[in-house]
Amino acid sequence: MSHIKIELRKEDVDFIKGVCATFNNDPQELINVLHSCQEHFGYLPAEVQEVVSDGLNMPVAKIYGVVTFYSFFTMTPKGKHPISICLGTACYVRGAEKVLEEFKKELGIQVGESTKDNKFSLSSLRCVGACGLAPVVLVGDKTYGRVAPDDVKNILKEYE
Amino acid sequence: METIKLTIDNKEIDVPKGTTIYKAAKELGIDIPTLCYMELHDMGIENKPAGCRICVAEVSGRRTLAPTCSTKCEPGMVVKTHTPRVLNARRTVMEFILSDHPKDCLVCSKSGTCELQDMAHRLGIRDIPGAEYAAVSTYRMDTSPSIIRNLDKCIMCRRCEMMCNEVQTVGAISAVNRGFMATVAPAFEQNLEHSTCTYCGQCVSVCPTGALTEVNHVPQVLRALVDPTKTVVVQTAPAVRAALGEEFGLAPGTLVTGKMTAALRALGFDYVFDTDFAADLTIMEEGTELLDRLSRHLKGDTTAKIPILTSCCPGWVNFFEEYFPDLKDVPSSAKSPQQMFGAIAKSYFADKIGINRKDMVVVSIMPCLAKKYECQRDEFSVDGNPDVDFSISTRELASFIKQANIDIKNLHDEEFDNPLGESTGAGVIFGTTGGVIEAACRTAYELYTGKKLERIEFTELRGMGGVRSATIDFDGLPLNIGIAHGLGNARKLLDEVRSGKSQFHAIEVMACPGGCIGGGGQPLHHGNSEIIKARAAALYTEDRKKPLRKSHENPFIIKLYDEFLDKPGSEKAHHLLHTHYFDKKKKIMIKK
Amino acid sequence: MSKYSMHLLVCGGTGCHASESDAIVCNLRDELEAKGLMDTVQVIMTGCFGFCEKGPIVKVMPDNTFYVQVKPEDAQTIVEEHVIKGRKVTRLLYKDPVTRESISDSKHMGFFKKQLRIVLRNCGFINPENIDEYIARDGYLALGKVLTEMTPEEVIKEVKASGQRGRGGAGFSTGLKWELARKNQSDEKYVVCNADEGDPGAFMDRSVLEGDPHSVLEAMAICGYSIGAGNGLIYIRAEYPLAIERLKIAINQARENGLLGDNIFGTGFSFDIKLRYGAGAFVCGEETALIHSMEGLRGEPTVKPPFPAESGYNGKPTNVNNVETFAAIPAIILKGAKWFASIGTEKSKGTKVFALAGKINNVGLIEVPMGTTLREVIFEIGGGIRNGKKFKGIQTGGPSGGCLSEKHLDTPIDFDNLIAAGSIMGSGAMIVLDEDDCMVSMAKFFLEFTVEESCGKCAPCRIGNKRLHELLGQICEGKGTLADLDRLKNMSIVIKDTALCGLGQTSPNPVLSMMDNYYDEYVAHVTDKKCPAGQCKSLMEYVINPDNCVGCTACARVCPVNAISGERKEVHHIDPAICIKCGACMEKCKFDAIFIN
Amino acid sequence: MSKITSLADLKKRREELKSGLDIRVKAIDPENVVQVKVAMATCGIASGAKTIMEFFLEQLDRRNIAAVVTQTGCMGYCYAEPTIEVKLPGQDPVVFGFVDLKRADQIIEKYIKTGELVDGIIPVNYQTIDLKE
Repeated sequence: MSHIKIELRKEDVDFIKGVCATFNNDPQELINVLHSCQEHFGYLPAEVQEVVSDGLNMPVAKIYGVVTFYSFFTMTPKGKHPISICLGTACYVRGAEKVLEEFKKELGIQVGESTKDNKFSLSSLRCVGACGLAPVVLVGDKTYGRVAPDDVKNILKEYE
Repeated sequence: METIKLTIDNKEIDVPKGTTIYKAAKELGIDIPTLCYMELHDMGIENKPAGCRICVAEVSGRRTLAPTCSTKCEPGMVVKTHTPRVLNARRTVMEFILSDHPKDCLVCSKSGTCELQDMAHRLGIRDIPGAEYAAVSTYRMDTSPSIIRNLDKCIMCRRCEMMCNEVQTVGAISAVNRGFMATVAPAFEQNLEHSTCTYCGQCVSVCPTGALTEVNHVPQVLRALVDPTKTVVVQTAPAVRAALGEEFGLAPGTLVTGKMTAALRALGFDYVFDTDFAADLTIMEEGTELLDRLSRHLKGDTTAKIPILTSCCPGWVNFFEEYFPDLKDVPSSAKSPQQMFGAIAKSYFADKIGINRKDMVVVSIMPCLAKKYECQRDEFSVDGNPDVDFSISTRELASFIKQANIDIKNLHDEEFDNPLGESTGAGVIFGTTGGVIEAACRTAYELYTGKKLERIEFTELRGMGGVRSATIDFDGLPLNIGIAHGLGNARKLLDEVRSGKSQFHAIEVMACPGGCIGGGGQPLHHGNSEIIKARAAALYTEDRKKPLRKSHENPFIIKLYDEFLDKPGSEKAHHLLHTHYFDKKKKIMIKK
Repeated sequence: MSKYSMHLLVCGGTGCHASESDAIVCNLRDELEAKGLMDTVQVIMTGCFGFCEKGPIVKVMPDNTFYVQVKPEDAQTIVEEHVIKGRKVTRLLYKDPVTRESISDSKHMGFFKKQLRIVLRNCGFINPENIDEYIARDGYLALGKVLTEMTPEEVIKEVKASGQRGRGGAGFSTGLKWELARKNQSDEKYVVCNADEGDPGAFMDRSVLEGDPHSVLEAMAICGYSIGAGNGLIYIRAEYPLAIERLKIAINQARENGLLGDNIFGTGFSFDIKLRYGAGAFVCGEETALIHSMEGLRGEPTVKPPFPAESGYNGKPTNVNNVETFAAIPAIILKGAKWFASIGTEKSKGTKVFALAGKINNVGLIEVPMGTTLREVIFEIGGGIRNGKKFKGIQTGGPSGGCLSEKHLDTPIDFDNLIAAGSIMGSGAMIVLDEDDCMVSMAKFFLEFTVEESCGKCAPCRIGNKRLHELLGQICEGKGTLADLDRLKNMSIVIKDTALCGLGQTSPNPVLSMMDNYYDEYVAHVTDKKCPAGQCKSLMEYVINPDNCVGCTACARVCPVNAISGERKEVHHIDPAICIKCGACMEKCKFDAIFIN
Repeated sequence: MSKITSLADLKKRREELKSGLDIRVKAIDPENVVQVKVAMATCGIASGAKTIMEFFLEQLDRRNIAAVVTQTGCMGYCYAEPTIEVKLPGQDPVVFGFVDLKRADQIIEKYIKTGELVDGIIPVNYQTIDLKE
């Protein structure tokens, strides 16, 4: 039985309900709804999923099942500057793993984690399609190409 | 009907178009092994995600092996189910599955009834290569009032997910995560207790492994039995007697009422009573409520809620509290037989034998897992002392009997104790879909018309259809009855009630497919719906053998009202035998 | 209308976009504005030119000058020198990696010489955000022809006759697929474009959508007319924001022009297209999984049959083709099946787009006729292996494909030849590997991808691939045995044979093909405990050559775990039991005294 | 923007729009069209090369001649400015000097259309197609 109380600000609830309404409260539009919510909140906490469940009239377990299926969706907030290292094949054979290791070392965090001050978070992704620039690192919207482990410090410096 | 000719293992067969290879093979006596496939034929329930890949076979013209459970027969198909290629594939896949499964079979509660264990044995697996470095997916254990989830043992057959979502429409669990960490869990992988779970236990009843099991209350019962200060009273639900024998190798549908009574006595229970007695009592209260609402309704009283819904089934109660809280004054306010029994045992009967209710322990033997949750509800206790202390399932009882080395098959039949052991045939049929409403009709008819019921059996109310309806002639008043078993079917009727379109005067709902005989606490049916049908037949047989078959004729019921309760629906009856429901729908709170 | 005498095409593909090609456009326009040349010189941002290795690219028309690795600050030079004075900016020209000579006209670059652009006909040529340019290139003419001159059956016949096979992976005949969808009667049918290009190292679909979105829209409408569908859906990765943006613009422009929507060309045929977003699941490239994802569900595949043509989106007949397949359709209709069928090999017609990446000089997007050999692709178009290393293998078809070796270099590329060689066409990713790549580690890398992307529905993929990955890890660490190689093979064969969908059925391909082609390397790992490519850390041993060591102690001081001992001015020694193979000592040593054994 | 309501409509629109892409289309294969290069260095511009270039652009189009008109740097014939180089498909390039509007018209009408040589040809002593190909 449900004992959890979900607490959200009214405008957040209204926003989510509004998103559901734009998609006609149609459960088939779940993924589009989740995209909109993640864009707005930066991540998809349990509370948001509960409201979506209410809006689309579908079990929250199913929503969680979808959120955990797709790697694009996250339930943890990203850092102010999310860092993604492409580990697609082209980047991998051109040394992306070493770049990733360097980021881990410099930031002291693992993939999927954020720094304590929530400034940086680290994730890996598969192919952004800029294979000519391999290895590729994304910080927020900015793309860094042909990154070598030695460049990592300088990249981070830009955000200090 | 169009038929298809094909060859399976060099044997030709004609099957109707649309038949799967798996079923066609079965017709030929070829039992293809499978772990995820499951069908309850008569209830239209089928699980075939084609995920375990154990049932694969070679099919002519196909590059890869085909899952027979979900591959339809085609004309001229040549199927081979046991070539070296198939056997090697099956064994290797089985090794994969076992490599991601705990190896604690010896102490697993499913040991002996585990389909995975059986399959390992059947395929002759003697070794799990690479086990020394193979990662095993592990998850947090979760114990709710009724169900234990140990997902380390989940093999992703998805049967539970199918039961919870498609059959029951409860939606408490879903496949979550991806790849190696995929499993079936409630939202946010919280405890089941925090989900919309109704504890119907249908997930448990289909789980092939030890991933989903009931909470075992036998140790607590044992502790009560050895405590000399406690008087331990046991009640047994109708569906138990029709299924318990299966755990001891008896054919499905073998009635073991007398042997069960003897075994319970041998286990040391002080009084062995029958929930059927409380079922008769339920009919008195619920039937009275029905007639009251009906007559007010017929007089044009719009406050009289019609249809009335039965309320014996705790899974069903949990369901409408969660999904239809707006309709919570529609179901009958009568408690379930388990709780009526507890309330009477700890008042009327405790007084009678002169003990304090605190010194009495009431144990129920139930085909049900939701009963474990029900007896723990706050409203069913007095000063913290529950009316029913422990509810154990048919399976737990069987295990208890085995532990106590009681040879139940060779026990002599014994009778229930009095006064709470006497019941009519009406109480017996409570255990099957349609039974409660048939019992109610037997009594309501006579009370309403004042005439004697000539034809006791309302066969039009029986059967295994998921949603059934019948009109009973109450001496000129056509009474429209609806019946649903399985919560998904119940939802259909409830939606009609909500929208005001329901044509029924009374609706019986049981959460489990087949009713209590198919309950979550029953011996596992392993996808054989014949077993469930045999149990139903057994209950109708017991009913037929009873000298009294209408609840209001039960002499001990009559005596109970005379001595204690006054009359059905009296203030005292209301206090002890009726309840109220709660809105349990999740609320979204606005942060201030 | 002003008459431009010169066009400056700037690549706006994701790769170049990431390298600030939009700033180049701005700067060029500013410069032209300053020089008063806005009326005579037009700056156009196009889709991908394909030559991603040297992006961002600026192409000057009409003299076809091809500038590479242009920076925003180069805009001034281009305008002042080339536009005004007509002098090519030599330093921005492409230099042949072998002859070191500058080449100005892209036609003369090895990269473009062997290419034949059908699918990419408009990529890097037109402004994808302007429907007029597409129309000027005969856009929507095929749709017009189909709607006014052909019956649906005739269209299907034509597509069948062209011999085109689905470019998404399996290579099923496009025309046959359409025919199946047409045959199934239903009140509603759907045309779905699979733009969920999840294959790492593949970006051809994205490039088409970014560079020529209308060709896909037009083809979907043609398909809709043929199978009797009025609704189109494009399932596109959310990771492709630029492609999504351009698609949205294209759909709107097509609607405004009456080329999508009700009563197209006044023929009574109506067709509209909606976008659905993927959310990062490789398995959604499988059509049944894709359909479930579009329905808002977990993208888990289901058993086929029933095929989507029978029961697809919302249970209705659905035709799913990928971007590249669609993009060729207008050309097939306009130029005819015969023309298309004249290109390619006997069973694989037309051209195929490949994303060439890895240890190769010219990373980029190429389109070649089916039947081109791997050698031509790698050494002529691709410009050979980077840094003068030796070619070792080429992984085609992404993680689902196989790795082909030296002996396959002269194999003409087509669907059947690749399968026969133990790989697949897949979506067309080609990753070139050189002598430094360890074939056990590569197999492990691909399996890691599959393990991460497995949906978890069927046991062989969910658990089996995990086991394959673990066992490859054991071998990389020197813990494998010869018997393990047999197990590796058996597990791979069984996974291929039993997995539910295409993802699982192809996931062992890298292992199987690499074991086939580089068996000795696998044996070296398990019997000699050696990694011939020097990639597997556990199998490496750092050793000090006593002849070179002068005892400077630099290595000992830099070693983080104190594994190096030795007196000053005496030969040092590395204790392999302590060494963590970080390589710091080797980097520090000025005397080349440390080497890997 | 008006809707396209018929195939004829689309074809009409295509014809209108086609010229916008002309430069690019011809550039794909300049060997098959007439290539005109106008020397547009300082001295060329000073002696009116810009007018000549615009004339070629406009007139070649008007007279339906598939051609590519580009500018190039100083050809080294400063004495003969404005100079232009014309290359007909499959032929060697020919350089004309002292090109005024009248001579430009002659070049189009005679040399480009019929291949007949006109006055003002400068003997070519170097290749203008720059750099190495």
